[in-house]
Amino acid sequence: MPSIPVELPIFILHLLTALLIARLRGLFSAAMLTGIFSLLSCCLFTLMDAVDVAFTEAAVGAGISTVLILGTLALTDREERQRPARALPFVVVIVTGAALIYGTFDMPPFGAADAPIHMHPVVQTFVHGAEHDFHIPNIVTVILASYRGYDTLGETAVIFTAGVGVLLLLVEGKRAGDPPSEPDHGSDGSDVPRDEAA
Amino acid sequence: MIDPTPMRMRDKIVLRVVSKLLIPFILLFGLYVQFHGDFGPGGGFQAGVIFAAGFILYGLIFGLDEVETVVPHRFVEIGSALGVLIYGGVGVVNMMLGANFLDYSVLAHDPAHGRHYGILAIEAGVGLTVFATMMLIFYAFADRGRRPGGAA
Amino acid sequence: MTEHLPALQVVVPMLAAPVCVLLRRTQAVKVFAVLVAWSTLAIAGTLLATVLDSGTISYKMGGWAAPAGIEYRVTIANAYILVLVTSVASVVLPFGLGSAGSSVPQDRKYLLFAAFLLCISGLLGITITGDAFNVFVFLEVTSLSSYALVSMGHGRRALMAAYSYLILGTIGGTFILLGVGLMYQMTGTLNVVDLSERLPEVMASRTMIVAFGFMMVGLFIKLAVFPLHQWLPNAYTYAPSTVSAFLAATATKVSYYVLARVVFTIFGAAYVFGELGLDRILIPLSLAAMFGGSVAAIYQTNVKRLLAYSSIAQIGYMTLGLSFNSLDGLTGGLVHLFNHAMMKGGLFLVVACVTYRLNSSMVDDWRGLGRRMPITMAAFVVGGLSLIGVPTTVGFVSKWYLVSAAVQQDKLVVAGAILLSSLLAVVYVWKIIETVYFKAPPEGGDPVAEAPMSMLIPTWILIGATIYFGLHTALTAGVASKAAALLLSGVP
Amino acid sequence: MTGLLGLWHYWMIIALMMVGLYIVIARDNLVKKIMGLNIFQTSVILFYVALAKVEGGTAPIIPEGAEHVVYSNPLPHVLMLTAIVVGVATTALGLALCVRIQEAYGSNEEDEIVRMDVEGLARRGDRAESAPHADDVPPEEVPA
Repeated sequence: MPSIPVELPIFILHLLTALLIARLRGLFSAAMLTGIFSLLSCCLFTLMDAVDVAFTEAAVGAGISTVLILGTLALTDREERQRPARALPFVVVIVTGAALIYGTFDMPPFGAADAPIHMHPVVQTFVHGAEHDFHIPNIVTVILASYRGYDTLGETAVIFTAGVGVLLLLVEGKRAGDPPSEPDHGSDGSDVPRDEAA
Repeated sequence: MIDPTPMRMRDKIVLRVVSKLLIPFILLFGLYVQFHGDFGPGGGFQAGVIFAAGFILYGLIFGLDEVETVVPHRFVEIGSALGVLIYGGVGVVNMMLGANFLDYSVLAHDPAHGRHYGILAIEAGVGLTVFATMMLIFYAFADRGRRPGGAA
Repeated sequence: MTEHLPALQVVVPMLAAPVCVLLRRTQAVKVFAVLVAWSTLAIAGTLLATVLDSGTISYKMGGWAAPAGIEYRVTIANAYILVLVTSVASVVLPFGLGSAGSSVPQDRKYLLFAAFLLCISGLLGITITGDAFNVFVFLEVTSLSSYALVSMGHGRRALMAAYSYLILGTIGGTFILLGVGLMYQMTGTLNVVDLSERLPEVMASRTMIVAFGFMMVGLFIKLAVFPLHQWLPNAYTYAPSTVSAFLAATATKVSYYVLARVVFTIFGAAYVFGELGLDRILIPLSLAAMFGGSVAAIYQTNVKRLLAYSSIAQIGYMTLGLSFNSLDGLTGGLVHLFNHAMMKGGLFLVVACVTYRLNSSMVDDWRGLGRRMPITMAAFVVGGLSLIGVPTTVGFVSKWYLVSAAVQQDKLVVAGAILLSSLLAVVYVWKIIETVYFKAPPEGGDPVAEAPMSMLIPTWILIGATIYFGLHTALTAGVASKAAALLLSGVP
Repeated sequence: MTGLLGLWHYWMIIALMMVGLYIVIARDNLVKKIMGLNIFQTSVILFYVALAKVEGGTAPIIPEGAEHVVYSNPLPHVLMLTAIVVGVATTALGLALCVRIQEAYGSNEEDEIVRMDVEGLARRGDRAESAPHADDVPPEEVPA
């Protein structure tokens, strides 16, 4: 097939976005780029038939995560400080990436219909089950809510845990003798961003 | 984080009008996603996020106090916990009816119906927890932003 | 209802957490959480008795049969871990969570209990599940709640410790997820039993080597195997002492079980040790941890940090036991896992008792405490002796197994190293005992009273256990050797 | 060689993953690290979704009166929905920590924070639980 696959330009844009995020010092623009990164991922998810994943990624990755990062930046430094690049992280990343690529050599090619994960009998169980036991067309919903419903309970617990953690960290109770408006004696102007914001 | 922005955003008439028009549709779409997840993509989780996004947009444009009157702090804390309990509660009810944990088929005489009810119930639980937790996290970050200035 | 116990084991604490948030009143939540912890202990005990009696239990979540649905699998090996986690939780919770060294105001304590219960539920879920992806989900429940718990310590360093823990923990978790993905790609299944049946066909592929490597690195981070231990010292030092006690006693232990399961049950000892030669990497790393951790502990000025470095050394003993790939070795590792949980949990509770009265965990500030808090300090002495491995304590039992496993394989150097590193433990334990008993108390200090009974009793339960199980080894070593035999047999 | 060419999707995804991992381990800014973590996790999700793809398959939603339709594998999609949720939960908690760290240290750069801690240690030892009032602002943090 001589034609260029559709995914290729998206992948290249993806990679460029990621590299730009790595290079940019301004954190606001980096935050916006993470949103774009998510949206590009959504395109790929859709191309790879994962519409549910694409939908969720759009809502979460491009939506909530970006809003949260922006919200954090309103409260923290917005500029990353310049530092000389170090060698060790580079080596770690190269070794890890090389190991992963080495691991792909024995993998079935992308899209192969005879890959083990498509040949395993559970796939037919799911499709058949959705059609005959549930009469629900969306197979993903059936697996999510039923066959692997327990994973989804765990996922709900994870969200709840994050909620509890954020409450513990950011929402203060009534504490005697500790006025919340007391500024922190930051050694290098911790409340500057907030002054700007006011 | 939000406090500084609405000051400015509140004055932008285009933003106000457009968002007033958009938000009902976002919420409607959230409900659609919640209940249509059986047929198309979507489900409790996506619905919860979209629903929360509607309220967060409202909060960004019209100020935090406005949203807080509709979705109070106490509600998001309770909702977040309640969603998990609904989900787990369905499983516990299944157990009491003699089936395994999260085996919904015993919820009705016809196993297929039972499974339908079960899926509806747990999706509601997921939606509630996700919506409430997203709001809770949004409030937490937003409140942190206006803390040093006292009450906004 | 007994057939549902495997599900209830995890679901009870998981659903108790939101109930805590609804209850809200600190006293009510506290009583409730303690009752929940005790009930999980009762469930775990029943499960262990059942599997000892009638073999492995399989529970189908949602009623779906295994490869399609999620299976809970209770074996002797993981029931042993379940009992460990729930018993430590049952002792630590009544102690008064966050009463020492926590920055949580009284009216928000219920959140602390909720996070703690979620942490317990996650740990139990990782242990009991028979599904590789389900491990990841519960791993994240545990991790997120422990980041939150660690960040609740006093002082800003707790925040940074929690942040570093979060970053490393997430990298570890994502590596595990990648490893699971590669295994799934080659076999099409996530169920542990199904995996162990299908893996031999594809074992020769390069993908499996990488899958194994990523699982190992991820688990090594979670287990704090040297040199991937960097998150541990700060996390244990700056977390509230009760949280340190719980995490030190349970979190790394559960990771150890997952490691053993991946090595022996999923991939199989023949592949891991025969073809990949894991022992050639893991034995040197374990020895480095034993010596590095102990030497670092000697130089610490903060008791909590000293205990944290000692934990890294103790983890070295456990991984050493695993890498012998023999019955005695793995038994030693599993016994030491239990024993270390008892003694380290007890020692951190001692620190919690002291910080409750003294507000300091600095070795210097502990001068002369032996006379002021005699009961607490006696507990420290017993725990310290156990850490060294003095006969009649549990530490002796586990080291006995490890040394004999080394001698069986003619690894005399390793056997010598185990004994030598125990001498290092003598040094750091003695350092504290000397300060506590033979130095005069700081002048002008406030009079320090003995810790309240409500704290002493839980502390002494754990410390007493180190003596009791040192004398009665049937319960720990007996079950551990059965668990080790099961793991080594490769039967899932 | 033609066999290897069928793998380029995976290689692109691995490259993305590694950029994410690089940001996490090489950068000092705490918020930037979280962004890197996001990229890393999203790429792993892409990896799973790529595994699920069947050439010529469609999204796993059964159309009306369907017969002999080839679907892409739905199971990885389900797993990744969970992974996305886990990712956003981690992000939220990590960012909350960033906010608190900024308030406590006045900085969000890891190396500066480590330096402040080391200086604090040199001055008054490793006091984690010095006094109840030393909550967010330990005594070593006296403005210069």
